[in-house]
Amino acid sequence: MPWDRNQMAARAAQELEDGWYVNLGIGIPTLVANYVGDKDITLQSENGMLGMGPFPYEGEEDPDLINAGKQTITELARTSYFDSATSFGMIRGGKIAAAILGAMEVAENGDLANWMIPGKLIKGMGGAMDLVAGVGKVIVVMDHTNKHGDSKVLKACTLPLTGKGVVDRIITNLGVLDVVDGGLKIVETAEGVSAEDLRAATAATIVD
Amino acid sequence: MPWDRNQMAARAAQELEDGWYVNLGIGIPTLVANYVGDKDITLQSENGMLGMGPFPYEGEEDPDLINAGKQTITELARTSYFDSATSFGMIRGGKIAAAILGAMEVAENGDLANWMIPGKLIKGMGGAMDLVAGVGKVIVVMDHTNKHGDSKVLKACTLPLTGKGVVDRIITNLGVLDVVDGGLKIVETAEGVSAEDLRAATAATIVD
Amino acid sequence: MKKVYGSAAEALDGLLHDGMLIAAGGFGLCGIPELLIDAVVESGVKDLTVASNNCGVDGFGLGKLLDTKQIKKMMSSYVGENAEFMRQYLSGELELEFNPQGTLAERMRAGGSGIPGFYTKTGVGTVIAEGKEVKNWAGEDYILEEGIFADLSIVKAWKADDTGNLVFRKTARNFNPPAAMCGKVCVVEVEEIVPRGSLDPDHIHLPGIYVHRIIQGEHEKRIEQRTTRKREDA
Amino acid sequence: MKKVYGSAAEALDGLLHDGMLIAAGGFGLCGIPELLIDAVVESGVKDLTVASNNCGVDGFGLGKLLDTKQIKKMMSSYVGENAEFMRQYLSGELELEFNPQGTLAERMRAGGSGIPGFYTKTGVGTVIAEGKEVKNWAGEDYILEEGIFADLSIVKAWKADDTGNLVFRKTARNFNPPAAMCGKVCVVEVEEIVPRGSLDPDHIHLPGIYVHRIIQGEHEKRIEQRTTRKREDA
Repeated sequence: MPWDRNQMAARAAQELEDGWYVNLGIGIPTLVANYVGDKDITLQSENGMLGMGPFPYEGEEDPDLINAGKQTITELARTSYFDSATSFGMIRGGKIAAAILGAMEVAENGDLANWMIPGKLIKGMGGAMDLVAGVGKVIVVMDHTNKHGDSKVLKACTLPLTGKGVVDRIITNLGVLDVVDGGLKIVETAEGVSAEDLRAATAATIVD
Repeated sequence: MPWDRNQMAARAAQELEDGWYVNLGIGIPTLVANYVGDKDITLQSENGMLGMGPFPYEGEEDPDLINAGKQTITELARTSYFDSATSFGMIRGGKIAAAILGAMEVAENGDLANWMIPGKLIKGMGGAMDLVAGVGKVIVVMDHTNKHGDSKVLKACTLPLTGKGVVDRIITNLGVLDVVDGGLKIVETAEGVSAEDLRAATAATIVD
Repeated sequence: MKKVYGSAAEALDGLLHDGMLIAAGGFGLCGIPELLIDAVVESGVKDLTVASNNCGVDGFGLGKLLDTKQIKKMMSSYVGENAEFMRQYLSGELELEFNPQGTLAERMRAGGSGIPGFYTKTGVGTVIAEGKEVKNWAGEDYILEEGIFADLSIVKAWKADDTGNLVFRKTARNFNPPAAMCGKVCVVEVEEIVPRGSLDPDHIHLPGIYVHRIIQGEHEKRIEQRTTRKREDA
Repeated sequence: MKKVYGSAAEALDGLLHDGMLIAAGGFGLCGIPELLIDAVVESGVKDLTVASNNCGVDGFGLGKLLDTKQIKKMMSSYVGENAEFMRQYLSGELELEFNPQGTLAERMRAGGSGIPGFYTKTGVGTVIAEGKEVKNWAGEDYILEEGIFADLSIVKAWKADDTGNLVFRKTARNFNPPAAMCGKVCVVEVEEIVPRGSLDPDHIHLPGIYVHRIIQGEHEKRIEQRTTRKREDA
C-alpha cells in the first residue's frame, strides 16, 4: 500500500541527522517536524527565524510571529530572529544542511519545478530557488503522480524550473529514489509496493 | 599667522551641517569633535559604532569600547553598535555625509595619498579607502607643507593613492581650497595669510 | 534634526512622485508599513514600482495600491493567494519582475551598502537567469544580480528612539532592515517612540543613520493564516 | 549536538593543518580570540594564511603567531604600529595582501553568504584595483572583489548559549560576525556560557547555525591606547 502523507513525512524525517539545521517547505514537508523524535534538529523559517516551534495554543497567536507559509507559530529556548538578507545569507552560504520541499515536477537529472504553471498558476518562487541553490541536501516529498495519474517524476521537466540539477533524493507515496548518474536509483519502496510498480508509475529513467 | 591644529579643527567643524553623520580620522580630524557646538552631529567610528562620545574618565576605560584609532572612548544616549560589515555598508552606501581625514599628499585633481611610503612606512589603508570612495564629502585637514617645507598640495600625488579624484575640500594651516575643474580654488586664507602666500606655498595649480 | 512627524501624510510630504521606486518592508502581512501604505493610497501618486516580497492580500497592505491601480510594476518573489495581483499580471495590466526571495533581500541590502552588483547561484538555469551575466567560480556558474536603489523606503518597526534607532519584534523584522537601507529616504512607522537612551545600544537592529522620518501609530497587524493547536487536557 | 568544549586546545582538535586559511575576528586588540590564538600557537601548525583586520601587536594576539613564524600570509587592512609585522613584510618573510577594511569585512560576509564576488567602488584607481575586473554602472567604475571562504574561523563573543547563539559587547563585535560566517568550521570563545533561553531571541547577534564549537574562559582584554579625560572639579 502506498504511503500516506504522514508516512511520507516520517520517511523524510529519517533523512535528518542529529545537529542539523533544516528548512521545511509548505504542505507535507511541514509534517516532517512531527517525526524527528529525539534528534536535535533546528528548523529554519526563511522569513527570519531559527528554532521554529509548534503552532500556538488558541488565543496565543502573535501576528509578529509567523513562518514562511504565513502561519502563526511559536518560539523555543534556542530561537533567534534575524532579517531576510541574513536569513538567505545562511541559506546561500550552505549553512542549512537540508531542505525538504514539495514539487510539481522532478526530472531524472535533478531538475525541480514547483513555482508556476504558465498561463494558469503564478505562485512565485518565494525562497525555493535560493533554498535549492544553497542548502546541503535537497529532498523532494510529493505524490508520485498527479490527479490525472501521470507521473510527476519525469525524464525532463515541462514547467519553468526552480533549480537545475538540484534534487538529491525524492520521497513519494510509492518509495524513495536518488538522483544518480544516468537517471534515478530506487532506494526503497513503500510496503506492498514493488520495484516493478514503482518503475511502471515513473516516467523517468530508472537505473540499477 | 597660520592656523594651529585647533584652529584648523575649528575651521573644519564649520563644514558640518546639522543632522549629519560624520567620520573623523586620526590626528587633527579627531579634534573637530570639540568644535561642533550646538550642531546635532553623530560621529561614526568605523570599527562599529555610531554616536561616539568623549574619552572616559580615568578608571572608567572599557577594553570593549574603542574607536578606530584604538583609543578608549565612551557611548552616548544615541549610540548604536554593529559589526564591521554593516559599518562599511553604511560608508560605501553613502549614508555618512562627510569624512574629515588627514593626508600625506593631496593633488589638484582630488587624488589623496595617506596610507604608505614605499620602502619606508607601511601603515595600511585601514578604512580610509572605503571612506573616500563612499561618503558624501571628503574634507582633508593637514599641514600645508611637510617638515622639509615642501608643499603637500601637489599637481599629482607621488605616493600610492588612497583614492582617485575623491577630495572635495582641503583645509590646511594656511587656508581652505576646493577641488574644481582645472585645479584648486582658494576659498579663504588664514588670518594674516595672503592669497599670494598660499599660492607660493602650493605646488598645485590654483585657478580663479 | 527632528525626525519625528505627526502623521503618515506629514512624514511622506514632499517625498512622493509619479513613477518612483518604493521599497517596502514586511513579509506577507507581518511587519508591513500599514499606515504609510494607506497614506500612499490617499496621496494618489501613480505609476509606482514597488519592491516588496509580496503585495499584501486583496484589499489589505500593498493590495490596496493594486486596487487603486497605482502600481505599474512589482519586484517580488511571491504572488501566492493574492487574486487581484495574479489577475492584473495575467491580464498584462501590471508588470512583474520575479526575484527569488533571497536575491530580493540581498539586492536591497546591496543597494543600501554601495554594492551595485553581486554574484549568486540562485536562479542559475532558470528563467531568472535570462539576460543576466554569468561568471564561473570553481566550475560553478553564478549570475550577476544588481543592487536596488529606491527613491523611498517605507518600513515598519516595533520601537524607535527619536534619533531613528530601530528595534523590531520577532519575525516582523524580515525585509524591513534591507528595505530601509536601500532608500534615498527612509520613512518608518513604529508602535512606540521611546526617549533616546532607553534602547540598549548593543541591541539596535537598525541604526538611525538609515532612518529619516518616523511616525508612531496604531497597527491592525492582521493575521493571514491563523493556525493553532489544541490545549491538551491536563 | 554538543557544541561546548572544555578548552581551546580541545575545541581546535582535528581542525588545524599546515597551509590552512584562518579568519580571525577582532579589531586591534578589541574582541580578539585570545585563547584560541594561544592554542594555535601551541599547536605548532604552520604556513598559515590569516584573514584579520590587524595582526595584533608585538607579542600579543595574532602578533604571537608572527613571533613563531607560523604565518605565511596576512590578509589585512592595517599594519600600523606592529613593528614585527612591518619587519617581516619588508624583509619578504611574510606575504601581505592589503584589503581595505570594508572590503575585508564584506569579503568575509560574502564568503559566508554564498556570494563569490561583488562589486565595490572602494580602491578604484589605486593599487588595490590592480589585476581586478572592472565594471561600470552609471558612468562609475567598480572593481570585483571575491568572497573569502576560510577553513576555520576563530572568534570572540561576550556570551553564548549552548546552541551557539552569540551576543557581543560594544565595539568588541567588529569583525567577529563576518569572520564567523566565512569559516567552514567556526570556533568561538566567550566570557560566559548561559543556558539556552536566557538570551533574548530578538537580540542574538549571531545565530548558532554559524557556530560549531564553543569554549568559555578568562580574557586579558588588553587596552592598546588608554585615553582618558580628567574629571572636572565639581
